[in-house]
Amino acid sequence: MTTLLSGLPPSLPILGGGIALLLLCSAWRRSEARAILIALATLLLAFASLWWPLLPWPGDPTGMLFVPDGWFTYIAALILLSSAATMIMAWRETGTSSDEFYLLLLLGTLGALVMAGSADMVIFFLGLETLSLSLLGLIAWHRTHPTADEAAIKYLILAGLSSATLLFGLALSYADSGSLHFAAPSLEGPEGPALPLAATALVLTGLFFKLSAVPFHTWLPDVMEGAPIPVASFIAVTSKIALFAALARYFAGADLLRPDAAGTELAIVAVLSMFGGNLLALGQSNLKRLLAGSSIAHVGYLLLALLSPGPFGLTSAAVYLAAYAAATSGAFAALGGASVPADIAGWRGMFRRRPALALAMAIMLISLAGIPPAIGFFAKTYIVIAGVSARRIVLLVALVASSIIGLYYYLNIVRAMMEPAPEVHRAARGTPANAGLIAILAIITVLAGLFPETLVRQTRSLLQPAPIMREASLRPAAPHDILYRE
Amino acid sequence: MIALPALILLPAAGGLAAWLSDRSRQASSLSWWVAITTILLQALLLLVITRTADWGHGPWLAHFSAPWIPALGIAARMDMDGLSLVMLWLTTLLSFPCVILSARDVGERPGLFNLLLLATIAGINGVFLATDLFLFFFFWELMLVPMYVLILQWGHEDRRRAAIKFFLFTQGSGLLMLVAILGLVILHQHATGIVTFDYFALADTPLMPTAAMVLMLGFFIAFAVKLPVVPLHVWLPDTHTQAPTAGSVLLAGILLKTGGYGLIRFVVLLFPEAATRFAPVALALGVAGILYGAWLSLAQDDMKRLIAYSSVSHLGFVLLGIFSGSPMGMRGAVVQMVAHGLSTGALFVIAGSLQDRLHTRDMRRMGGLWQALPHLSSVGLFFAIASLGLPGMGNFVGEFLTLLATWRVSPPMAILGTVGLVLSAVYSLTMVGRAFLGPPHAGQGTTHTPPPADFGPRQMTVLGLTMALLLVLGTYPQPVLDLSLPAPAHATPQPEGPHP
Amino acid sequence: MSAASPTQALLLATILFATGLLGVLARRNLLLMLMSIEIMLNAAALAFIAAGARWHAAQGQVMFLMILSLAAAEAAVGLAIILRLHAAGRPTLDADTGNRLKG
Amino acid sequence: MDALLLPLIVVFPLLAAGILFVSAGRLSARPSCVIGAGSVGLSALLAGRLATGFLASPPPTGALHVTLWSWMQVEGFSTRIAFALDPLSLVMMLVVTGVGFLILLYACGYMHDDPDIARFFGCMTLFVAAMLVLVFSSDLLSLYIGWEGVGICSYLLIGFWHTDTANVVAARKAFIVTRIGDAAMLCGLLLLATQAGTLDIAALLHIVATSPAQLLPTTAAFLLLGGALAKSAQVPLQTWLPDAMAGPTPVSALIHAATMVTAGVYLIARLHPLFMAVPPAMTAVALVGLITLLLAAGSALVQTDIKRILAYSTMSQIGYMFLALGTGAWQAAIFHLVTHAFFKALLFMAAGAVILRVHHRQDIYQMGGLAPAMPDVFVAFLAGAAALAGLPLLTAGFYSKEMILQGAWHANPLLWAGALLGAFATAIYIFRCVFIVFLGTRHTEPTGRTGATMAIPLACLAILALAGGWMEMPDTIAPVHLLSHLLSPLFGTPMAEGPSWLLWAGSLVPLAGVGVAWLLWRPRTQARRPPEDAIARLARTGWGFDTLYDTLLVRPFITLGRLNQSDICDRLSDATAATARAGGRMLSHMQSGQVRRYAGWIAAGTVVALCLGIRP
Repeated sequence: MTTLLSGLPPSLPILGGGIALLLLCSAWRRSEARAILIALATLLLAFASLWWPLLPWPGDPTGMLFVPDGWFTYIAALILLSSAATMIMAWRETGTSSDEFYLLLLLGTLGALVMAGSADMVIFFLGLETLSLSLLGLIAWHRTHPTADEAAIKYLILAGLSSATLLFGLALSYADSGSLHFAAPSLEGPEGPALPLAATALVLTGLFFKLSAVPFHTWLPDVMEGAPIPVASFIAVTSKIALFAALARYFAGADLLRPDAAGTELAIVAVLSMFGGNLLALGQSNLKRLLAGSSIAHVGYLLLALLSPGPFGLTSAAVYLAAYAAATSGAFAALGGASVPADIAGWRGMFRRRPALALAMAIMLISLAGIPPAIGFFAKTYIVIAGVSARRIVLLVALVASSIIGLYYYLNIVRAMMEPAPEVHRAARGTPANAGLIAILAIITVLAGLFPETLVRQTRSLLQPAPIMREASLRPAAPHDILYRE
Repeated sequence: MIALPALILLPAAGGLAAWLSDRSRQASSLSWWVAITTILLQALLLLVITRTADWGHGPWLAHFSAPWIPALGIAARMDMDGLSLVMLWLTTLLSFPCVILSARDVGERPGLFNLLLLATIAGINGVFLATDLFLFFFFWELMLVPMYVLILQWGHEDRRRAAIKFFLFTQGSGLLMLVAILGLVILHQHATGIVTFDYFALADTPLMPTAAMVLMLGFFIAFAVKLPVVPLHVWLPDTHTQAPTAGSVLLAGILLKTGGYGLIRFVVLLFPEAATRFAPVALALGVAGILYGAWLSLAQDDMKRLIAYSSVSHLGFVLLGIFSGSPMGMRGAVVQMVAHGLSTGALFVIAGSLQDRLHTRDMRRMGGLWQALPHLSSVGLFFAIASLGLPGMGNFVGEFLTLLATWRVSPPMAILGTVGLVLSAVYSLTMVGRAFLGPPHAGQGTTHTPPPADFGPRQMTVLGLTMALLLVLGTYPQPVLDLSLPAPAHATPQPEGPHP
Repeated sequence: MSAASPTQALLLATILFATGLLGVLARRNLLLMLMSIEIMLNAAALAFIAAGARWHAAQGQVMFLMILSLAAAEAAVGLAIILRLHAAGRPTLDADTGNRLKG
Repeated sequence: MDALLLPLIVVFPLLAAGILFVSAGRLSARPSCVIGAGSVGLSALLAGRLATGFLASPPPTGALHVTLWSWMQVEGFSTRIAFALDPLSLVMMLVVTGVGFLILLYACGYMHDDPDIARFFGCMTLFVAAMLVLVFSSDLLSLYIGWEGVGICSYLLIGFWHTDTANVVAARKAFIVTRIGDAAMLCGLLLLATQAGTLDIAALLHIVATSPAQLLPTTAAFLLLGGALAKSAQVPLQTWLPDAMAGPTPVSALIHAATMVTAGVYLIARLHPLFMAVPPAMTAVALVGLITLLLAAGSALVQTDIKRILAYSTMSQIGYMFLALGTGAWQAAIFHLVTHAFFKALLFMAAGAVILRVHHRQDIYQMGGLAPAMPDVFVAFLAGAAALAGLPLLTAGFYSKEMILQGAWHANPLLWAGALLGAFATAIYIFRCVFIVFLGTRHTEPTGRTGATMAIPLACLAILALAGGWMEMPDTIAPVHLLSHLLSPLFGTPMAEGPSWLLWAGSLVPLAGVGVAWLLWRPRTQARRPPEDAIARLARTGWGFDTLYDTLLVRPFITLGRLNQSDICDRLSDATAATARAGGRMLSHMQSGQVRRYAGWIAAGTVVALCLGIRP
């Protein structure tokens, strides 16, 4: 039992406790305010606990259920913060007596955390399904919305399909290696490569489905459109971060630079996602669907980082995840705060009607498009460094070409916001909490873009000692040494 | 020298101030005055920098460095050599017509207009100063955003298409350059183990010929889009045509010059061998630009499109000069850039003023404007003549030197280039003839019951000074020629220390 | 009749899985689609059992239990949503009709 | 002192131009005249002062050098704005300032009522300044400033009455055609600069003298010749000159008769060692001259517009100068340049005076019988016509043309014969003009009178057109060789004279021409209409060069440009964008909303992934 629990990060029991408390409170008296307070406090506590490992950790992941390494710490921090953002977005937006909403969110967060930290198939599966099932409830949240149910049933069927595929793959992997360790099976087994290859392919299908990489992405736009805005944000941000973390962990031991089947599939999916996501978004006028396309494309970029192991690979992915999380959450928060139909026509003239909101939205879009001074620019640069360093030429070309497509639709929204307003109707404003969230995210996006040093240093210090990182030690250049040498 | 970042921060801060001063809505022209003051201050600052520069200690005149993202070897490093100084002066000088002539007449939200204008200028200043490749790229991208908004907000009828086209072309090619920059950084890291974006360190990277060629092409394409080089010029006519007057002036006057500047600083100097091998192709592209631009220029009915295509033609000479492989060509290219900035900038002012007055850019609906607008027309005639490269004007010096440098490398190219001079006469005079001379167009006078107002003293002063500058540049270009040779990438500037 | 070898069991699981997948792809009734998914899940569970048998470990059976609970949970939620769909006025359980989210 | 005077001669007209332009129409006619004509008059005075000083005590090096400033100084090339006064530029200076002043004075009267007179004088003075720069420059590149400067002034002045589209088109044509030549000349400059590293004329000529091969002289000479041909309206770049008559008459007199069009002659004379080193170029110059003089004379024979007659005559006369240059008779060319400046300016101004008084009609068949109404103008025109025809002994044209004929005879008797034929035609067409315009029945009643500002220049030039030739006479008549002597430091001693019957031939042929003209166009009751056959029409339109160029070059160029107006490259980028949009639509199509379709995509993706594993 000690081995089982030795890796358990304290944040997980804290979240579990929070969930229990929330259950108790709702049973006693339903109150949205109390629910969100408890949920936020739980998240905060869990966040703080990331830096105090209660139990000593041996440092060797074999045979452990959890790996609370630097990668987990970083991902957990992102997950906790983004789900806190989701909660703030949801405040007063999800109808009355919505404390279950926060409960489900907490549950989903717990699932995401478990997934990100798991070293074992069972644990991973548990986390995945916790997240998946709580998402189901969240997607179908709006009882009156006819599309909510449609989105939920689509998600249910497709998620079930993908879960089954994933499980089958895990089973094959287990059959091949006899270990439930959550990692890509080695191809050098005694049975030949067929079984591990099939296992990897099936597992990847499951993971790609949740990540919504092309061609497993088809559910995402529909679900995002049908789900409430905070939930869409949760799917696009929290869930994807967790999934990407798990994917990275799955391939931690594999050499992705070798041209084998898994690497090829990853590369193909990356290219398809970049183009598919951006092209899909190009044709959309609904902003939620558009952001779905955008998030698909960003998965493609992240896969490029994953496929570029080396001194920059995971660090760049980490920075990119942060940039993506901030900008996407911000965009959804702005979408929620605007109280207009989430299509481009509704946002026309936003700069005249609500300049601050429009400015924030523009910042988020600029960040997503990778234009300075927002953090997205630096993050994309970082990923390109990684790609160049690993000589991923084809992927880089795809990134450049698809980014240009991306620019078009991001800027198209900005343009629509700058056009004269069709008519000035006083729409309801978002909550002050949401406004504060938007402001904070906008400021973070710009400030981090101007001064990314802290972020880089933080990610690097977190990822440096982790076994997941197979980086050559990176010597930071001391400019004053090299600039002035004769 | 702390003044270098100040050159970037000052316009940015001034822009913010102009924007804020517009909020009060007390005096509508307040933000305009703030903008003017900012530009004046910038000119003063540049004067101070020029005065206190480190003359006589090598080619680099001023230096600034501060850590920015040391984790990746990125520093906020700026260095100024003569080339940067010339370009900065050009920027500052052209800011005046932008602000004085066009920003004054902009309709709604002048504060925002001034903010965007000054922000673009700040970005351009940054581009001309940065010697850290990341910082350079940062500014390179940064200057596009306000420009995009300017075109989108104050542009003409087809502005949406033009703005997005502008943005996609420049940004897309910029991404290629980003990949090339990072490729260089990574190769440098492989060679030395050090990650740095420092221009001087990267210049020493040992490169295989193929790698150097590929990286050089990455840079070249980005700058070629900006310059622009045929066939990557297609964004330019649309953008110039649709942009507001100040936008056109900024675009033609300065923004295009960042392409030429980049070609000199980051293509020829960073990859000398690759650039030499590439030179024949570049020369051919330059000549193609000269001829194609001139040819299409003649076919246009839209006055701004005509000027835009003439820009394509003129900047072909810049490409010729840069890739002629001699200092003479480089100097000629710089003079050509300065002269083109002044003359074409002024032509855009004139075309913009005509559009304000006549509500059309179509030369089929102009004609005989000299009678109604003698001042405007005579100024237009002057700049048309300047742009056809009359000796005694700056353009001739640039064209002559670039052609002379080209002749040494390849006489046929130079001969084709001089054919471009003939064609430039054709389209310039055609423009003058169709717009200003001839009998008045039938539609005029009846549809515009009050006759359009001629240029007043404000416009005449600014444009007169521009004329004077062109004449001085044409007859006494030596100061610019002396300054314009870029400092070699290997001559590392002295760190800040004993001499301020 | 000898006991099935793990390989044979895996084969059976694969066939089951394919059947379930075909069911999802071919059936238009939502309920039947859900059932097909249950078949797929059970195929995975069977594969775990087979694998556990191969390695003589109990982990496969642990996983089987997990999958079972998941299948149950999914069926529950799925049925609830289908009920709500019905309540919301969707006339049939045909998955191909009445889709509003597309494009 | 002289070093200061030299630039001052240029500065005065330049300053005047600046003042006139900046005042931008606020000046009335009188101050404009005073500034315009006064500044050139001042220059003429200074020029006279300088000339007397130069003649009295020639500088030891043979030329007075003034370096103003260094223009461009870069690696491997440097050029200066530098002036030099040697005998050749001295002659040119006197012609430009002297004749220029007279013409400007005339213009004060001619343009008096034009509202844009300030602009007119601004352009005129600017032209004089540019022409002086051209003449003074001791560096080919600063010469090129003047070269292009006079071109642009010519453009501005031809299109001076810009409300008429025809004038604007003519101006543009003039500039563009000369620009084609200028481009060739620029290529020549580039070549020389590349080979020599400098464009200083003295340095270049020094290289020509020591190691001519270094300069690739053949190419250089032909390229420079291209510039000279266009500027001087020689075949095949002559088509602009007749159209250039759209400008006001003083402009035609100054630019398109006396000064600018002779710049090509000046250039070749200035660089004569280079041309002498290339015999083919010399032959080309001579042939071009001969062809032009014959073609232009033929055209002049059938023109009906008085100014076009004079324009073709100018082309023809410059053809003579080119013939002289090509035969190495440098002094003859310059001599003819000077006398031509006198008599052609006179002819233009007299024609202008006529035109002014017959209500701006220019068709000679609408005039007629004007001699009694304006005897003074008639006399002036007659003097000019006599000089142009080269009537023996009395006129300047006789002596200069005689010298050219001598040179041609020495080079090749065929050239001489051609030139003589030209002289015959010259006499015919100019006296045809005289007889039709001034004699016979009157078709238009003249009004007004010719004022003093116009009459005085006419008188001065009439005297010069007659007496100006006495500075240089054949030995057979009187051994006067003032001009040859002055120019001999540059060109060496002129060649010996040919047999005396040459002189007789040269004297009698013009007289015969006048006789023929009298026979054909003497005053009758019925004025002869111009011939209307095909050759006449061809000759009237300048032998079809215009049509040829129009169909071969101009139209295809413009048509193709129009076809590509929207830029084929642009369409390519649009196509890319359309492809992206189509891709977007395709992907939207993939989002059909059918959950089974979605599951199918997932399954398909999985199958493909599985197949990827099988591949190796």
